[in-house]
Amino acid sequence: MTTTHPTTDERQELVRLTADLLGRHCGPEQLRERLDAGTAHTPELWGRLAETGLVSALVAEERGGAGLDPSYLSGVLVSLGEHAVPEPFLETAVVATSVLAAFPDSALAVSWLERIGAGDALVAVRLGALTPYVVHAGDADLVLDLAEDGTVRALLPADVDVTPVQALDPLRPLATVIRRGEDAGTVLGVAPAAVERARVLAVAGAACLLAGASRRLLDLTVEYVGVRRQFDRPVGSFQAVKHAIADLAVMVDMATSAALSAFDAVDEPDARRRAWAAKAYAGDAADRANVSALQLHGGIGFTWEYHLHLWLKRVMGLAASYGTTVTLRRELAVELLARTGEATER
Amino acid sequence: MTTTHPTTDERQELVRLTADLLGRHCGPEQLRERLDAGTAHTPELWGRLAETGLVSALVAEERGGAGLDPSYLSGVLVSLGEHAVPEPFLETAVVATSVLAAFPDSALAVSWLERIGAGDALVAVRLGALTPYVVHAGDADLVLDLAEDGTVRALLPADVDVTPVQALDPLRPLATVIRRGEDAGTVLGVAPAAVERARVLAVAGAACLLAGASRRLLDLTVEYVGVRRQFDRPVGSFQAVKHAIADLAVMVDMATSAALSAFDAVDEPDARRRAWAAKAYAGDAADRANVSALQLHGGIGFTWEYHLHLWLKRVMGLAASYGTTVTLRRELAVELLARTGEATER
Amino acid sequence: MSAEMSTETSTVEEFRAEVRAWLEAHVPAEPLPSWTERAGFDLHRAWERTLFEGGYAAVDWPAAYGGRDAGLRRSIAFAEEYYRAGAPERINMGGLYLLGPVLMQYGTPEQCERWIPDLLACRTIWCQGFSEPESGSDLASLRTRAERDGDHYVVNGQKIWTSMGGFADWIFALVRTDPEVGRRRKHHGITFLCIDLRSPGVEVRPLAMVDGTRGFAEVFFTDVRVPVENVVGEVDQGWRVAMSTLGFERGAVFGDHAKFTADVEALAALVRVRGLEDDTRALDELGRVLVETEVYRANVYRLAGIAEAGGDLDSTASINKVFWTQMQHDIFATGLRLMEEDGAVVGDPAAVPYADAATRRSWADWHHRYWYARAAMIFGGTNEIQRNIISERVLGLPMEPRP
Amino acid sequence: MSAEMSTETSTVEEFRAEVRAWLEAHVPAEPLPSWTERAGFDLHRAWERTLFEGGYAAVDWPAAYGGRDAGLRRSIAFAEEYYRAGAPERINMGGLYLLGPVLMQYGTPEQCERWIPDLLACRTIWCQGFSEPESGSDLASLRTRAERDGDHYVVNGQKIWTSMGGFADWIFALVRTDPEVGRRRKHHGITFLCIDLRSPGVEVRPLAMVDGTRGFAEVFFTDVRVPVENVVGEVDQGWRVAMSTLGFERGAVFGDHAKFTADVEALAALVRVRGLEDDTRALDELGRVLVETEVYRANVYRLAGIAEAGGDLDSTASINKVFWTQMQHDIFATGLRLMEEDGAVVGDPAAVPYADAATRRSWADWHHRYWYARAAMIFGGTNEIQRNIISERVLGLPMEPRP
Repeated sequence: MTTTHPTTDERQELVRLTADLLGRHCGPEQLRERLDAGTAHTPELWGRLAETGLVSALVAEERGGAGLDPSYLSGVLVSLGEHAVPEPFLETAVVATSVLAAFPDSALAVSWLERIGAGDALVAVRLGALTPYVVHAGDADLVLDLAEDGTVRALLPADVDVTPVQALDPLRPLATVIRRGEDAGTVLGVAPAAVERARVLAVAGAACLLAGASRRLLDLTVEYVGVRRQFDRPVGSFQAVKHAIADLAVMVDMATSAALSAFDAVDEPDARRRAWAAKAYAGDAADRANVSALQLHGGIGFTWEYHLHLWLKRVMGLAASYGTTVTLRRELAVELLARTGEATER
Repeated sequence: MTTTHPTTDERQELVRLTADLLGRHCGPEQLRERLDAGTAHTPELWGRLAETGLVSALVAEERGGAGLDPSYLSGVLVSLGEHAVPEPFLETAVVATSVLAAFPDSALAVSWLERIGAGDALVAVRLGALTPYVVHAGDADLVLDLAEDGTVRALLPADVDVTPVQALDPLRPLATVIRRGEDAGTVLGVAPAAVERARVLAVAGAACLLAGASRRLLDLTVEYVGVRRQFDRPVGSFQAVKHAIADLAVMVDMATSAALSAFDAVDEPDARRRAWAAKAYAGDAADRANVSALQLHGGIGFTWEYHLHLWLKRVMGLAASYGTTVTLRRELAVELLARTGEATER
Repeated sequence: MSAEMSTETSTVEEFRAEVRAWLEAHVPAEPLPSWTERAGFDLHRAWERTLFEGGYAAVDWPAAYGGRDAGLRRSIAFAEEYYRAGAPERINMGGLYLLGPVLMQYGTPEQCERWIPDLLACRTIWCQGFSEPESGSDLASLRTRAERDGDHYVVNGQKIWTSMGGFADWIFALVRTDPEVGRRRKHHGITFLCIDLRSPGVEVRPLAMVDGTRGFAEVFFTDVRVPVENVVGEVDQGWRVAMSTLGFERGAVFGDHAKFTADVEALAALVRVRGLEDDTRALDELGRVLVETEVYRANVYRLAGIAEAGGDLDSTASINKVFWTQMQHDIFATGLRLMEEDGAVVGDPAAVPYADAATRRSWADWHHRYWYARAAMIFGGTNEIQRNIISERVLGLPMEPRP
Repeated sequence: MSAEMSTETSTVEEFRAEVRAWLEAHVPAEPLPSWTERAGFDLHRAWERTLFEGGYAAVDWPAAYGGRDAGLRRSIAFAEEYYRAGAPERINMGGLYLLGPVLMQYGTPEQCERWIPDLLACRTIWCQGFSEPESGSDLASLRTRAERDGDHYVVNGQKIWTSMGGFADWIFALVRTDPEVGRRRKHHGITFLCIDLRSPGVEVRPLAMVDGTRGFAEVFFTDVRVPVENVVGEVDQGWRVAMSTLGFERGAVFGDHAKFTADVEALAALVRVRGLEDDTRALDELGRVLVETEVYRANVYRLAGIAEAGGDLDSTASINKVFWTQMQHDIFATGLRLMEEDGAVVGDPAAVPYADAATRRSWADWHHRYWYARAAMIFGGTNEIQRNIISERVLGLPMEPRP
């Protein structure tokens, strides 16, 4: 498989397209409607993402997609994060398409790929220890269960007990998923490399979403302190406020860099390290964004009526998913010690 | 033993007396002279501390001292920290006097108490895991070795190999101390309670010294940013500078409170917890003081010629002595888990 | 507060034993439901009544109002026992911690007799009416007007962030009584006024918060008539009363350290439930907040000593507020972090019994307290405002240039 | 820099292999002694000569000056191999990272030919003369004067914090050539001037630093005559050249990430030496800085991509500077913290071999780098100044009121 990375212009065009779509169909008002309705996913928004070709971007051309390299979607994921999109895009359009493509001889895998490409299937993904809670499991037509040993199972709703938990971020619903017995579902095959790639895509993709959501918190804060006046001047003209925002901007900028780069590098030899580092750092940046944005908004940020909390909760939810900063950086440290320890012994 | 705590007036008077003495005889110029001469301790300053009665304050009246409760010295220790006094006052006048007093039937212990009270002896203290390096061991006439099991040994210079290490803070010299053989020195007795009290005095006393040294860093910084002008205004009028200093002041103030309170409480049932917490927090406050003071001084703070580094190094040295923040707070957490775990089981 | 006025004859330890026995007999076996909903609120109010009848509503307040004249040390001992027993959250905080002390300092004897006993018995719930939508950190820019009309003031305007506003009976508010002088010197011409929320023209709109609870409200005043005798302190001199109130809000609530100690014990329970007793990173995080609570406890006792000696605590209030609000945030943020993936789950995850019997905490409580901890860094004057005060008024750093 | 100008025909990986082989053959077996003392300095200078003769002094610089025209990607590969090999610290940094790029942007062809080859061969050591005792953050308030006298300038004044000052041959300095216009608009009337430090009237006084080393100096000018042809850029328009220099100082030094990666590997060695491989707190600290270096590496490559596409890196410089200086501080502060009690010992404690063979670090090096990391948060414009720039110029937040 030769990978072709997008040009800068192609990237910008895709991000522009995504932002434009989401600006029209996934603004704070639409998010609030879903919140009031108690639903995250809507067929309408998913349909639009599919129409635009974003959902099928990574599906092979012969399966009805565009057959693009994942790196075409890194900027798109950041944009989805900026808009707090309440859909399983990362899981369905990125992770599931990647895993299913590893089983070209499985008619079942091929048929799911085609359904995804047609915009007709939502897929949730269970990734071992990375997903004690499975996101959007309740909405999913298919749960892909990727075991640590590389076994990939396709689970239909009838194969699993999905128990929703009360997620902090209601627009990113979580559930525990338990297979109904040892035989439930269909084993597509055993593909350790595909599962490892899926893990890297999920972790690096979550880093992109998180960086995007953190950037929105930064932008909302910059906007608010520019408008809010106290003591006859904009709050944003106070140096302590400015410096707090500057520190946040540094983290968000670097988190975005690392997330994009990690996602673009999923097929490089050091992909895992880059993904783990990007998600770990994005979690720290998100934490700073959460704390600073609310502090600098003051009271209004605490109200249900104002929309800041949508992103506060989104970053908290994403930071706790697909590996937390603590677990990821510990794994990296262990790996570094093993790697450099060997070097010393040589 | 009934303990009598000093009145507020008595405390203030003692601190005033100490500050006055040190202001005259232990200013930055005198410290620099010692630095240039390559010595920390000087008989002159020690003699003055002894003359004033500070060295013998805790020695019983019948041994030539004032027989005071340790709490008389908490404020004095903070003041010694503020002046970066390069003498083993905590070890000699506080810890050693306390330990030696636990052996009233030992002629050797009594004679050392009397020598201390007369200002004629410097004592270094080895406290097991708390002192991998022993401070002022090279200057000491006596090393008290307090083992974890409560065994107290008096070691003369001939009993030990003292190997100086290159301390970050040359005015607080460190050495490793190894007994010359199993039989070296004299066992004064086995007194677990006295040794535990010595540990608490050392740790709480180090917290006082550290809080004092941190306060000096705060004061030096407040003074400097009030005078230093850039952009046609005092650097201290910039809000980001002010807030950094305010955050430091919060920590220094709280560290001082905790250190004084812990030192005054050495005979309370929760003395150990208070001392450990005070020293752990003082270490954090000192770290902040170190970082902020140098950053806010800018270049001049890095020069050997300017005296800021005396306190930068002092706080780093003290923070690494008598238990670091990391080890102390871990021990506290373990103790809390044990204590509350028992409660749950009851 | 009445640091030295104790008429209580028991020793502090005798008093502590008495309190402990009473609490063991009276604290509800099950934690009460949250007071942010009516049912939970009524149960909390009933508990406050029980406390009052036991003589424990505010042990250091004068016996004449229903307190015990117990002095500061016994008051601290009471709080320590209260939190140790896992007793319900107090609900009339604006009255207990702010208005009561303010009335004892600035109120007339008539005002004290009229308002304090009802407050203490929780017959009236008080809320604070300081902030306005355009006047947060810049409190003195407030616009709610009160115009004199005979022996009444006529109040028009809006307050926001009135905590417990949805349940309160009365509000103590800052209103502008002299807009003329206020235009030149904005801290002047402000009056501290107590207003019955059942008065015609008052509208209270509960504010839904980030976690869906409704602990705060907006209060709108339209031609609300308030008797002049409801002014506390002098007319037009309300800023001083307000600053005194904020001093109480920012300063040490003697005994509150015991709440944080209980929180850290709950955190220890969480470490056990997660099986992290041997994880040095978890121990480090637990140890860090444990150290903070120990330091805070030491400071509370230091401040109590100053108060008993008749000293001035003004310069300590801002430092105290920055410290305890950050500590509180550290405690609850640490809890969320130690929960790893479960930090993103609000309800108790089915599989894990996070509600710890010993600490009577549900996981939902942790989230609620977490958001409250976030709010505490803003209310009572943001921590940024406190840092201004610390740097300029405590440390004497030069003022910022005015625009 | 010459991102797209490569005339090198090898692939990046071929080039990398060549560099690696050369370094294996040439890097001294033992780390060189510190350059802050003369003996170590001379050894470092000899090493620079070896590098130059190998064609590796600045691989992306024009071949005409002794570079290799190797382009940005090969330059990054070179740096990665250089730090991986544990090769000596570069000593002519002011020349390599600041003056060289500035000359290529603003200098005349004559100036480039005159100064760059000597710089590259380390025949001349350059230092930076920007800061003055009263002009640190407020650089434009500088007072060193240069008055025109025929075809010379006569320079009087004082510079400070000139790094390597004690060893330098030349200084590139900012001087005030038009004090009149400077009184009204302080960024005007400044000129960027290269001065031979052997000129009569120059006095260099090494500054002893906090750790006793003498890496910096003060430089005093008394009626020093400097030929007018030593002006870089336009007379009176030196502020623009200075800002460009600071941009290089703050922005990414492509390849520097490899230095920090090597530092973190040394930290891993330290964790092993301390026996902390299973201590989750130590792993957390190690993991934190490892993550930072990985993030920084990703960002370097992103910026390289922008540079190769001809994009503008100006807006990224301040963010870059705040990040790498904090990261560097985190790395060395973490080292000291992991050392526990040994963090207060400068020399290698006798009992513990902190010098790790694999990483060629002595414990004294750690301390030196620690203080350097502290300084880096100040030089090149303090991080506070960078935050002003980020908030006002990158994010567009409103300016502070002027006094």
